[in-house]
Amino acid sequence: MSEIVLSAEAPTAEAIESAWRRVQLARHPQRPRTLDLIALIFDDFAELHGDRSFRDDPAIVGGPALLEGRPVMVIGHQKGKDTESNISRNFGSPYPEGFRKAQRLMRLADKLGIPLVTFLDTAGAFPGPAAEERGQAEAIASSIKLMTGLQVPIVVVIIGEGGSGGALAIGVGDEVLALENATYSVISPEGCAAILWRAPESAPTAAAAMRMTAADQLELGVIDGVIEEPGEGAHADHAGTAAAVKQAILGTLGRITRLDTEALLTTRYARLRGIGLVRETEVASPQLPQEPSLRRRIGRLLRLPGVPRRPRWSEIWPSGEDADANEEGA
Amino acid sequence: MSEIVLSAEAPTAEAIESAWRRVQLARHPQRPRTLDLIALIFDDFAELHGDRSFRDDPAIVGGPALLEGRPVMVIGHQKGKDTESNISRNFGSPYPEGFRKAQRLMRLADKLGIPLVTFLDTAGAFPGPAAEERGQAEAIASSIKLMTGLQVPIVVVIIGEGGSGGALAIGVGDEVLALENATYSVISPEGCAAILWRAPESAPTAAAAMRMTAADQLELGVIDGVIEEPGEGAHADHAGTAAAVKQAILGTLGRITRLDTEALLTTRYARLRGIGLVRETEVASPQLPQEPSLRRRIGRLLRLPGVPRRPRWSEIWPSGEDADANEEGA
Amino acid sequence: MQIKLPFSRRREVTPETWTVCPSCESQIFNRQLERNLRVCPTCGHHFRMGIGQRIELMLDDGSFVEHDAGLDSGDPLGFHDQKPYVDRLEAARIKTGLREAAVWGIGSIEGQRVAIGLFDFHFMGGSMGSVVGEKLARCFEAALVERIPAIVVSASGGARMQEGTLSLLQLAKTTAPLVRLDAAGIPFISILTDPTTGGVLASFASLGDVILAEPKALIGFAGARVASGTVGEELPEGFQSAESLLEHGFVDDIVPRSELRPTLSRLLRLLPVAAADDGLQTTGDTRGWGPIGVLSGMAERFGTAVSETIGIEVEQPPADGSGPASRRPREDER
Amino acid sequence: MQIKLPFSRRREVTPETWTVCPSCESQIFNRQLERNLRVCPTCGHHFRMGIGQRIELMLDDGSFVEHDAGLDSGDPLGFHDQKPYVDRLEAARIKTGLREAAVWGIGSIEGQRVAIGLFDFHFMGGSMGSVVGEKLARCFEAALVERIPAIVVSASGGARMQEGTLSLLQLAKTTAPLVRLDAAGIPFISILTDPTTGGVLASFASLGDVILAEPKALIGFAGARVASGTVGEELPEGFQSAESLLEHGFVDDIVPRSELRPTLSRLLRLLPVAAADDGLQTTGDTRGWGPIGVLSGMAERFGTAVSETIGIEVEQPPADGSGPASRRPREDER
Ligand SMILES: [Zn+2]
Ligand SMILES: [Zn+2]
Repeated sequence: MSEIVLSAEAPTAEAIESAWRRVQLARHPQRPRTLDLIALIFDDFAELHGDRSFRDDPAIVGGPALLEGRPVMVIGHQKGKDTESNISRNFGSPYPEGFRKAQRLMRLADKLGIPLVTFLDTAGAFPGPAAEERGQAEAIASSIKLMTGLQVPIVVVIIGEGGSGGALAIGVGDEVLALENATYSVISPEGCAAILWRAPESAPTAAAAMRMTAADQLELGVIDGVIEEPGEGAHADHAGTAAAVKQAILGTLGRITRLDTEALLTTRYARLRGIGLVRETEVASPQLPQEPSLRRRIGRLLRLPGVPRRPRWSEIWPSGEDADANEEGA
Repeated sequence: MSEIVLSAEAPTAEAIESAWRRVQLARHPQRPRTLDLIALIFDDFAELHGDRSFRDDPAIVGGPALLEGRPVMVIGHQKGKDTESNISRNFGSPYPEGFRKAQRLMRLADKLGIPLVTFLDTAGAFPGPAAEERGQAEAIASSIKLMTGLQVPIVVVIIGEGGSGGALAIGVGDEVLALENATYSVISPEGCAAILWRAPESAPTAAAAMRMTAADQLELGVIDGVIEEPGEGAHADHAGTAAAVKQAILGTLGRITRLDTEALLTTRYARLRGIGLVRETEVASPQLPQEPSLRRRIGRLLRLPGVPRRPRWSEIWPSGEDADANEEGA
Repeated sequence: MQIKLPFSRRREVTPETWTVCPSCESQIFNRQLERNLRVCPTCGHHFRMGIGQRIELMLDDGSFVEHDAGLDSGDPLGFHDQKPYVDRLEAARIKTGLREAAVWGIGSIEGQRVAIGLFDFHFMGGSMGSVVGEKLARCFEAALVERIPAIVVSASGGARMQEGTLSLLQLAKTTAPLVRLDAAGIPFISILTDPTTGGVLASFASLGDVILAEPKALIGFAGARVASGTVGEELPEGFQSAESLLEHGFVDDIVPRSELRPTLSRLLRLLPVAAADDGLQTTGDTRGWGPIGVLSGMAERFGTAVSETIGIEVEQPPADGSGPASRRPREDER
Repeated sequence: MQIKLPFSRRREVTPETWTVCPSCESQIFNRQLERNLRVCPTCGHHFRMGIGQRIELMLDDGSFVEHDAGLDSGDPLGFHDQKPYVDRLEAARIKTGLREAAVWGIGSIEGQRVAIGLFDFHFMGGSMGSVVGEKLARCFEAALVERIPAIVVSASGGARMQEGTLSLLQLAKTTAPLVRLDAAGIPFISILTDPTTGGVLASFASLGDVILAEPKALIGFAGARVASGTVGEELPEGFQSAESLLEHGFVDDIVPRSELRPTLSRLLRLLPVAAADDGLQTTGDTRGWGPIGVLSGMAERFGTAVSETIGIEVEQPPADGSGPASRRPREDER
């Protein structure tokens, strides 16, 4: 059995600098946020409020929208633009009631049979005592569970920070895309550095080690496509960014809305089931037949021959026909 | 069109005394409560706790149980036995989280395909500010909605006070039974007296006017059977009462578990749909065809010829065969 | 009998021609108030509104057709408090010109057809007895059969005490059809106006896919009178306001009356009825109702079953194998 | 190097033979501690427990058969902090004698077969990477295929940082099968032991049909270290205890270790697996999965689809018209 380890070495200075630059861009104060993109992408949008049991959490926004005239449900984390709005929106870190609002909107999408589009942009679920008390873990878990079984197509776009469980809670999809300078990580680089390096100032090193950039995530098979940002980056061109995101969503919906419900759910399950690196060693299970090959289990991850990876969206972009073909649907 | 009004007169002194005696018996401090009956009726019971989002409400109890060896889910209001336990159980008046716990257990019953048995015994849902703030109305409404669509048989037994929305929230069933001295009302007699008589001391009069005894409720078609209490009443003989309730539940389950899911849900819908007195007058709808006869609409209510009413349970009790016939089921 | 006017003598106008705003205490000429959709021009206070005005406000001109106008309340309990229920009903009919506290019908909002139910608080406090419950159930069932959205404008003190538990059970009767609307993918918009309390709030009114409220509307489970009668606890000021409910997650938005019609029109476009002719499956708590649920949703279907002993004769689902939940159509079939 | 003993010299016994209870500070001979299921005989403090002991405690003697023992972690990120991930793995293997932080297999509890997964906190803090996630997913899928209840005993610091988002995504990988367990009517019992935090709590561990916890177990979303690293806020004492979670509605019961086996045996009798060979419908958020969901639940089914571009080649459901959700069998057919 061949060894899978790629390079168990500390990240180079260059890798560290590059990763940290992306982290800073993902957190850039001028970066377009969920409501910015919604205003630029959708023809119409009605924000709905409330979890129907405790509170309306402004760190998550959502509601029905029209995308080129076709109805979808949109949900996203919402950071503020300045100190005041950041405080009211808790810097985009949801409480449990934020995820429960999201679940309510997901169920409404499911009831109406309209696709779900989510925008991820959070440092993570808020970890304070009140959030714990009201069930932060339960809220994330049940949100993930709901998404894995939702009977409508789901497109996820990581637009800024994809921070851990708080991101994944609205981030299970049929296709997961990310803006070029977005990040996705299991823990914030600061948190990782504090624990593994015991030095928060090692955050850039941790960022590089976790391979949290969009390009890395595509390599790892965690996301399915990268959306190029215009010019210097999304912060410098909201309209251009929104146009790229819109095109990406339309293209993805054009593909996944062709699946019937069974195929959609089976494929979504398979997508999740295939994520991760698992090695089968010689210790055979005492009663089960020999497990199938590693190759099949981790095909997505390892770019084995015959396993096409999805290239950048800008490269394979359908020339508008794909989206048009679906114009009459939904 | 004949006039339906039965007797628009103030209740007689005799009727008032009789109704108030029942109200007092329904509230009797020694009356068996949900956990008393569960211990006497079921072979085994595991109480489960918590609404999975805010709090465990001790005013509602529930969990899976075995009834003659067959699995069921049991949920009931729980009053205390003394001042201390009454305070901890809020005198059996649930907060929203109590109803949300009940909903969780209903969904578990549905998942496992086991029948649901509920015991009603509450003065009503707690009307305090904190309960309002956490959505008392939403919790009752969503609980009612869940029960109307639950895909397992539901038997409801009113064992004490059936107080308004707080009772109905766990009281939608395929058959609704009541102990002889139980009551069921849209508002407490004290509340009714305060509003309509502007005199709380008129509660006994209000109790009679609302026709809230089990026998009245059977007449009105709101419940489907009355379970006789032994001797002086349930408070004097817990074991005898439990035996009667157990027999009633077994008999009802013997009947309703024979329906397939479609028939069960259609019948449950029809049962609810038929409750109430509606008169069709000569003002025809401008566009709709003439509505069918009043007789069909209110058949259950009016004891028209050819519309059998369910007599007291003690009179029609199947001689054990009915229950035995179903022994292999569920 | 001499009626003591609540106004100071200094004011020259008669009470019939103007109204004092309870919020800002400014004086509003009644004609001006009506022209302004019964909203105070000074502070925006929303006065209560009758059904007729509401229909004019919300629906396309002349589009509304009332259904089941002939439904009439009986007196199932022979109820008699300080005066008989039948007398109270008669008084309310004379006072309001309505037969009951709610009306339902079909109309359109910017061309989009809806089944709509409306309450009038002036009729016995908008209380829900058998007839109000029946009208709302039929409204929802019509939405189901016609596959058009349902809208209900609530204004109610709750269940009608004079019909006892028959009123209580209207909570379930009006809620049961919502399960079928969910399964059929038909949206329901609930609009809460001042006041919406008690059993109406504790049933369908809290279960809208979208819930809108008018500014400052009193919305709560326990009405002030009930709370004082049973708990004896004073409720905090502003506690049961629409604004508080928005903050606590129970209301989607607060919509000023002047914005109501365009808001509804927008929502109807954004929340389309799911494709027809299928047994939609949803992941909500309402899944698994198929065509049978839709087809047998009308009350009349159940007339016979109800008249028989329950469980003996019930219409069976069609034996077409579609079962209670048939396949959701492929996304690209829509 | 001189190791500084944490005990005063006055005590004559060596640290190897006894342990100080962190709760009551009484000294317990190690042999006595093991005999007492690693529970302090004085105050009832529950010490952490290895997988082997846990199996002895919970399962019928000799009934446990481990599956997928050969699954082994790779180093997908080439991760290197103060030392390489591969070295940390090797050290953990040597220290614990385990290959990974979790084990799964099939065993029985008083004769009732279950699929069971168990964590060992001693292996890298019970952290969940790809292999732990894979084992749990296979455990749930085995429960689905064999139609036996699933049980998981958690003890984990959360997702394993060294595998980055691949670890994060294990939250979804381990949760997705639970939707299918719901649809199939198969119970899942989650047991939370000290400590259960982070990503494990934020996925399957919080989603048991029944959730049990050991007394005083630390259970929380944000581990103390994470919270201090990201929020800088001190969490109140006892806040993340099992007892607090019970009060707040997230745990069904707290079960002392000595009661765990009889409690599980009772629950398994009370929560029967639904009748086989049907596509159960539920009203929960998990409805609409039919036989296809059950049959295709095994990971291997998806191997091919996963390797292809998503959405091109996927196994289709059987064309028997049963659809994603077929009829629940009549109650009397069971
Ligand atoms: Zn004013
Ligand atoms: Zn101790």
